Amino acid sequence: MTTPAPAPQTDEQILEVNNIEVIYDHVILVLKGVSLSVPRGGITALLGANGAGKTTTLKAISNLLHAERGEVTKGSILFGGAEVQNLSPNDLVRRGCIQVMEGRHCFGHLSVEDNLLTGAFTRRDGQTAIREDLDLVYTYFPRLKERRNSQAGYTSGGEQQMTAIGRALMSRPKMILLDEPSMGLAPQLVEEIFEIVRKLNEEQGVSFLLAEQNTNVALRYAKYGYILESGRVVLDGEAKALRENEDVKEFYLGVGGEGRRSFRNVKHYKRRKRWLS
Amino acid sequence: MEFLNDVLVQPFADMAAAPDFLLQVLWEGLVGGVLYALIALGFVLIYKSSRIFNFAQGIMVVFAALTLVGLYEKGVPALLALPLTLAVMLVLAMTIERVVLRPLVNQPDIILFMATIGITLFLIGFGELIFGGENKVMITEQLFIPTGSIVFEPFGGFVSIEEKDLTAVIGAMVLVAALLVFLNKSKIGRAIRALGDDHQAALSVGISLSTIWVIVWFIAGVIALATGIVWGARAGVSFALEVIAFKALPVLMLGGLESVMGAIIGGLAIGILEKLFEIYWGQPLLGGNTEAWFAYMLALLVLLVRPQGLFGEKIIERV
Amino acid sequence: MNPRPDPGQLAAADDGIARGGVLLDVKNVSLAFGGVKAITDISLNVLKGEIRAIIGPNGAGKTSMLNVINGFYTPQQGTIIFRGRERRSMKPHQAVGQGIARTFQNVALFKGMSTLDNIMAGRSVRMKRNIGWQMLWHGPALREEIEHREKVEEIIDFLEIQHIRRTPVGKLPYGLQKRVELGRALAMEPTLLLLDEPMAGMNLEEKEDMSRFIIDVNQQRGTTIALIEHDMGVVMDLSDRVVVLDYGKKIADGPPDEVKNNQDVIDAYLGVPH
Amino acid sequence: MFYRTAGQFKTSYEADHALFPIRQDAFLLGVVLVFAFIIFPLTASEFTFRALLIPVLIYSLAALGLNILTGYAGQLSLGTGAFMGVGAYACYKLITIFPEMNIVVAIALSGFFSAAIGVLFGLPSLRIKGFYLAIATLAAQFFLVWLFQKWAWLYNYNASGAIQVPNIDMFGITVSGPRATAITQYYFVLCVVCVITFFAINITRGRIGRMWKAVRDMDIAAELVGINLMRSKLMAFFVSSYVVGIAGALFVFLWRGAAEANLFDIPLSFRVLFIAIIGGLGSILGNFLGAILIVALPVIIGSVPQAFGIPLDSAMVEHLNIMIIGALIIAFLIIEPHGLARFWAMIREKFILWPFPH
Amino acid sequence: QDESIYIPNLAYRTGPFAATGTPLMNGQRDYITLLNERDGGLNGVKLEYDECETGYNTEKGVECYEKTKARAVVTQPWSTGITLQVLPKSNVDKIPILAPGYGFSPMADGKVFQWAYNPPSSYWDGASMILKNISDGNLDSLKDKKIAFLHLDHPFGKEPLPLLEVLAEKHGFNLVPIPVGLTEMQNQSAQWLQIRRERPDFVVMWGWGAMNAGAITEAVKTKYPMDQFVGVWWSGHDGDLKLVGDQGKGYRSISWSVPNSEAPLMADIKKYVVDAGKSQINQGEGEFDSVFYQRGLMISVILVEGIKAAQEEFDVRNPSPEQLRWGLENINLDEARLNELGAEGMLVPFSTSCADHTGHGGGWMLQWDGAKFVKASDLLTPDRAEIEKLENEKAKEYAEANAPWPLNEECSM
Ligand SMILES: Nc1ncnc2c1ncn2[C@@H]1O[C@H](COP(=O)(O)OP(=O)(O)OP(=O)(O)O)[C@@H](O)[C@H]1O
Ligand SMILES: Nc1ncnc2c1ncn2[C@@H]1O[C@H](COP(=O)(O)OP(=O)(O)OP(=O)(O)O)[C@@H](O)[C@H]1O
Ligand SMILES: [Mg+2]
Ligand SMILES: [Mg+2]
Repeated sequence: MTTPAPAPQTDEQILEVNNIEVIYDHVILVLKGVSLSVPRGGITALLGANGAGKTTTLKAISNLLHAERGEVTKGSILFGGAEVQNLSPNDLVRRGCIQVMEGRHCFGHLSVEDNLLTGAFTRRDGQTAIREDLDLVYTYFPRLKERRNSQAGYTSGGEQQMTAIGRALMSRPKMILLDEPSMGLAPQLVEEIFEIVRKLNEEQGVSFLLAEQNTNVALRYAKYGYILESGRVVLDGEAKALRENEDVKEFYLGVGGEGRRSFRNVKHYKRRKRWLS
Repeated sequence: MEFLNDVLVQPFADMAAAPDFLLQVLWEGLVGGVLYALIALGFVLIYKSSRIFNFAQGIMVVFAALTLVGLYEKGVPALLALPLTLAVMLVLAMTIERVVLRPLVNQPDIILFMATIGITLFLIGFGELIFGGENKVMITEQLFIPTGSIVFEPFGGFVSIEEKDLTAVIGAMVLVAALLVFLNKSKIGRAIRALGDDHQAALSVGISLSTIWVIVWFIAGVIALATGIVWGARAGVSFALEVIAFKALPVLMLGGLESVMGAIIGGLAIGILEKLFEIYWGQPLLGGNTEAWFAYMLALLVLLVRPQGLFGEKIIERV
Repeated sequence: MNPRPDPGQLAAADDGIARGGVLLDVKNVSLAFGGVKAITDISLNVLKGEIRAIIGPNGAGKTSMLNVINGFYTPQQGTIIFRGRERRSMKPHQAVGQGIARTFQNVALFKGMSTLDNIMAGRSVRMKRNIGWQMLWHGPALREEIEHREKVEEIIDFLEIQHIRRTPVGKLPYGLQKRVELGRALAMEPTLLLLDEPMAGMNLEEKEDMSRFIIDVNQQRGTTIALIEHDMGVVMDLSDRVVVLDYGKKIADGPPDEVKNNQDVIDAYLGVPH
Repeated sequence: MFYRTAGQFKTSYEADHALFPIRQDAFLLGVVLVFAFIIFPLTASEFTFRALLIPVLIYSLAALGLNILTGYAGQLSLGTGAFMGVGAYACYKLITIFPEMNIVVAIALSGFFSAAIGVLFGLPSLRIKGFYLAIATLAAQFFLVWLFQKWAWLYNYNASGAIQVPNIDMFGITVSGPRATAITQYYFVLCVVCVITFFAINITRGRIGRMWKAVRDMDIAAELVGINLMRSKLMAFFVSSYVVGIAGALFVFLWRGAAEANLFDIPLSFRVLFIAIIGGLGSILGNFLGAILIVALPVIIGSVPQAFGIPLDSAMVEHLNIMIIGALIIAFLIIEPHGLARFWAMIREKFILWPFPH
Repeated sequence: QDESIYIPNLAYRTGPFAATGTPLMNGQRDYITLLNERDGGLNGVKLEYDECETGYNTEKGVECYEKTKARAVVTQPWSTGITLQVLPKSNVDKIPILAPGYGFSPMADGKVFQWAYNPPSSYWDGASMILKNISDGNLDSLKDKKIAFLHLDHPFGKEPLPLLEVLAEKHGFNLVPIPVGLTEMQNQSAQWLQIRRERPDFVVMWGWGAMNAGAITEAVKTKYPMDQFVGVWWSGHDGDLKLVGDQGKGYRSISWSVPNSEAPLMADIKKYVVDAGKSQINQGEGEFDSVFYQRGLMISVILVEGIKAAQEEFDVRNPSPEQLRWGLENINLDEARLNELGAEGMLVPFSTSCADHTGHGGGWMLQWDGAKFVKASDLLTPDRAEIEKLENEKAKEYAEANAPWPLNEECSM
């Protein structure tokens, strides 16, 4: 098992996760010691197969596990240098760390615009500032502006995803935990969303922790990446290095020796247990 | 034939024959309706913010009223007892949030519903332990609620309107208007509506469940107190009041579980219609006591046409 | 209560449509929700034995299209001809009776039930021992149960989900849930299988697995498949023909290569050419 | 430990479909049955029969009926009490109109009356869902209780408005009425409950049970996999109300001996609902565990202060009782929202895995 | 073997009927306490009074019955519903049921109901006395008058209906039964609208618990003349009338007991029980002087009188339930005996016999004077002729419906 690289200087890291263990329902051990860190102003990707524990890691960070009868039993989590395991989710949002949950989770009965406004719940800087940010979100996602008065429950999957991201932006976060933003989005939109991520990162210095299945895109935008397999970090490194890694190429990017494999010709490989852990 | 006459003609003939009596019936229905609406309001608020079907609303009414009267009987001046009671309701809201709701976050609706029945039982036991079971007199006069009655004499008969009922009607209107503004215009109002849709998502955007729930349960407590004062002024305060929770349920069905407007309109409609039905059809034809079920049947019929009630949120069904 | 579909009708093949004939013909269908026009006057067909892809930007009306095909939505206009029979509206369970099965964009499994039960539920229509026999269990009901269980086990083997047979599906990771959902649809032995984003949220490996299942179903069982997918690699590799929707309108229809290079499609959907 | 699954392999689907895939479960059931059929009757006092054993069985049956509807088919009902009433009044009418009728037959038939009424009030479930449906079932609750009160024919025009169970013999033994002994009634109830439970287990694990669960978990999806919603919902109402009706008939004929309309009012419905939920929705075993808890608890709590010689007056005891029950309900829901059955399953799981955790 | 006599009481101090139940239970309890404190028990045997809480709930009541019956000498079911449940069992369990002033009126027939007692007056007696009083002794004067019968929709409330129907038929008055459902006790506006519409000449009330208070407040609101409004003895609770105070002036209630705080018995109660801190009464509210508290005392007086009779007849310290049955059939609480007990005028004098389990002592009208109930009539007695016919008829019906039902042929009039 590859141990994660020793974490660099603490004040550089906006988020640090040290060796956490998560148990659901008192019995199901899901994370078996995960450590990772996100530098201030960085974009870090968290990759891994289904069920590897990406979502669990993000929820552990944002303290949303309680509602699912899960708990962090070991390890520590530091955000902006301070321990945050015992904070409530809203304290964390107030400190600037917000999660965009997997699978959209919009407020179905609220209009798209009200959905966005709920994102500003923790803000104290007045109506005009909030209005300005709303307009900003609308410039990022023009489609939302068109549907601003529809009930979110009736909008399409992609529109809901945009709403969820837009809603997070409304809290003016320092750091966004983005869980599978590309799921179910049209290719064009995937690019757009990642472009927005890049823009926010560059223009406003927002840090990102991205959990993604779409390794290809994720590694193009992220600077650093961690690969998670059944609750453990099995590989990490600079995005560029990961892209060059043979295993990553083979199993995550789908490029074998002779370029991209066709989905039509896939054979049934037994490819479990590749990284000896 | 005679049957048709009894059902379709005679009742209306009776109404026309004694218009003053009809007016009185309508007024009684209206007052009853306002009370139902008030209880329903408490339900709606809590349902909206947590999808909890708070069965304990009925007992909260009793509890609030008993606390008020109990404090007064212990020698606390009425005008001090009122804020003290509010404080008690706040403590109650906080306790419920801490002990019951927080550990049950994200559980299925029915579990939370059961939990509120648990709360109901607890409060019944607790309340009787402290206040005893006897019927108490509401401290109407001490709270400066007028107690006289106004008598009109239209159509050669008379219609008598209790001043305290009138106060209740006006008070309820004000309360509702305030609530509507609060829910639709304020940030907390929006958060309350968001919470109802998705607890997790609400948590993730930084809405504090605990705070909102305490606020909501406290408001429900205030509404309960208002209901308790009004209803207690009519019939005294005792644990027999707890059954009024059941009068509010059809109102909710009719008006829609999440709608403040619905609670009001549903309450008034049910109050008036059930009284008319009881007086002009129920008593002469069915042996009376139809109020026990009329509202439910009416609401059921409405639901068959609109499954989410008149003003409820449409159930979103997508795949 | 309507009678159960008769078994002859359920048997997959044998409806006189040859491979390559028109199995499903959607004609001039329009669907609107209040002011939102989800589908505007779209016609498309699905040939027997092919894999047909439906793509388009988010909110284009793809899911709505599937919903129209299997009877969940009733279009305001247009007709649908399936296996030579025309209809505009029917109940979803009747569509199943005619041989249409589907999976869902947001997994719609029966969360409290095990994998096995979920897939068995897919066979409910085909089981017919009444409540009397069920009460006694031993005898005909058990025999029937075992008979169907064998079929279901075949599917479980095929999808390689033996190890989660007894796990409540609510606890499964997303990828496996999608697979179970496919299994449930297969258990219905459909003539036409509708897949709504079967690979969303999967990593490459799982996409490859899923692709293989889809191809196998199509080739070995001869099931016609219509699928919605956003991964262009998958769409291009698997499908025989692709239809592109945009804001409820059809903007292109044809073989993958042709569609891929269509400028409208690039503008509306792909962004950069792939 | 006891729960060793090692060495127990299934060689056919038939074996896999057996009621107890694990041998120890069958053994455990055997033990429980021996207790129920032999040990309890030998040792129990009349008070135990009447205040504990018989009510536990009858309430279990009622909860089983409700559980079919709510736990399996997902349709929340708050009107169980009234449906029990239908069974009871139907049985009363049958017995008084046909005094020669065997009581078993009368009870079995009376279930059909409540089943029919159940289906009637189940019709709205095709359109109405969730809590709206729950409140709608209250319409049945209030209407039926009102009817029991107003329709004098139902109680044979008794002045008191109550029904009174006459002495009824079966094979020369009095099974019902004031002369029946507690032990006969106990055996009678026990047999009925066993038979119905057996049927219920079979129905819920087969095709119909699956359909119900599918409707419960996601009715749209159920419809889209070809399940006829109307059919399965109404069938759930039918079967559930049938069982509840039987429970109602037993309630009055084999236990209470007399009943007035108010007996079938809301508190009864709620008590049955509590049993089903505390026991565990969607579980057969849970009903029994729940009934034991809800029926036995007050009896036990009530006798604790006495046992310790604490001089509390009865009102105080009752107040504390209500408070404790309320608090316990909340506590149980928090500890295990899925009920005692799940609790038991977890313990069992631990035994199976023992001594290796995780 | 017990050195004390175990007297269970199926009491209710909780629930919607607690308001009226509590003072009665307090009274019952305090009389027993008095005997134990002052006299060291009854003929030297301690009395063990034990309450089992029913909340006026029939189911709980039966549970209490089962729980206490092993040691009990008597059953005090305290609700017509519970009485009806335990009545059929009395022949099997052989424990006498004592239901003073409630229960099933035909229980008067001791031949049929060997184990049940409802002295000193039954509901039918009560109904008859009320009619007699409002018609000034001549029921025919009620001809064409309208009498509304406002009652709890419960076995208790329905009890007098058969008699009232017979009398209405016979004397030509117009009976309008108005039921009040358990859920509507506190909000009777529909019932009182009906009363306003029907304009009855009299309203007769069979109410209990929260229903009384509800009715009286509504009556005030509807401006129904209070002096035409009469209730049964359970509808004459001071607490209910205090809600309306002065406005309830003129309301009457028939009663077979009258509070008399001046009586020597009351002085003893005060001295040995209340002031000794052994009572649960709410002194601040004036419960000591209330009708219900003092009636509760009288109920225990009746029971103790029965036990005493049994002790003396069979010469035992601790009579068995069957011996108590004899005792209850041989109560003789005449005026002299009442005086001897220090309870002058607090209870109607009566005596029971094997055939007559009620005694039919009659009653007085109590009237609310704005602050308390005062005696407002001479002793009234029921019209036995009509009642007896009906009693026999209904008792026979009951026995037939519950066949095999043993009759006590030994009794003769
Ligand atoms: N509430 C829960 N209770 C029990 N187990 C859970 C719960 N949530 C997740 N799990 C289990 O934890 C493991 C990790 O799940 P997680 O959702 O974190 O994976 P993921 O990497 O985000 O996968 P995906 O790509 O499918 O989103 C899975 O095996 C899952 O079954
Ligand atoms: N039941 C409904 N009520 C109202 N509007 C609806 C409903 N179903 C779909 N819509 C609207 O119809 C449009 C098409 O939706 P649809 O779900 O078919 O999109 P899609 O092509 O599947 O998109 P995606 O790729 O994001 O899933 C959307 O704008 C959506 O808001
Ligand atoms: Mg995830
Ligand atoms: Mg879609």
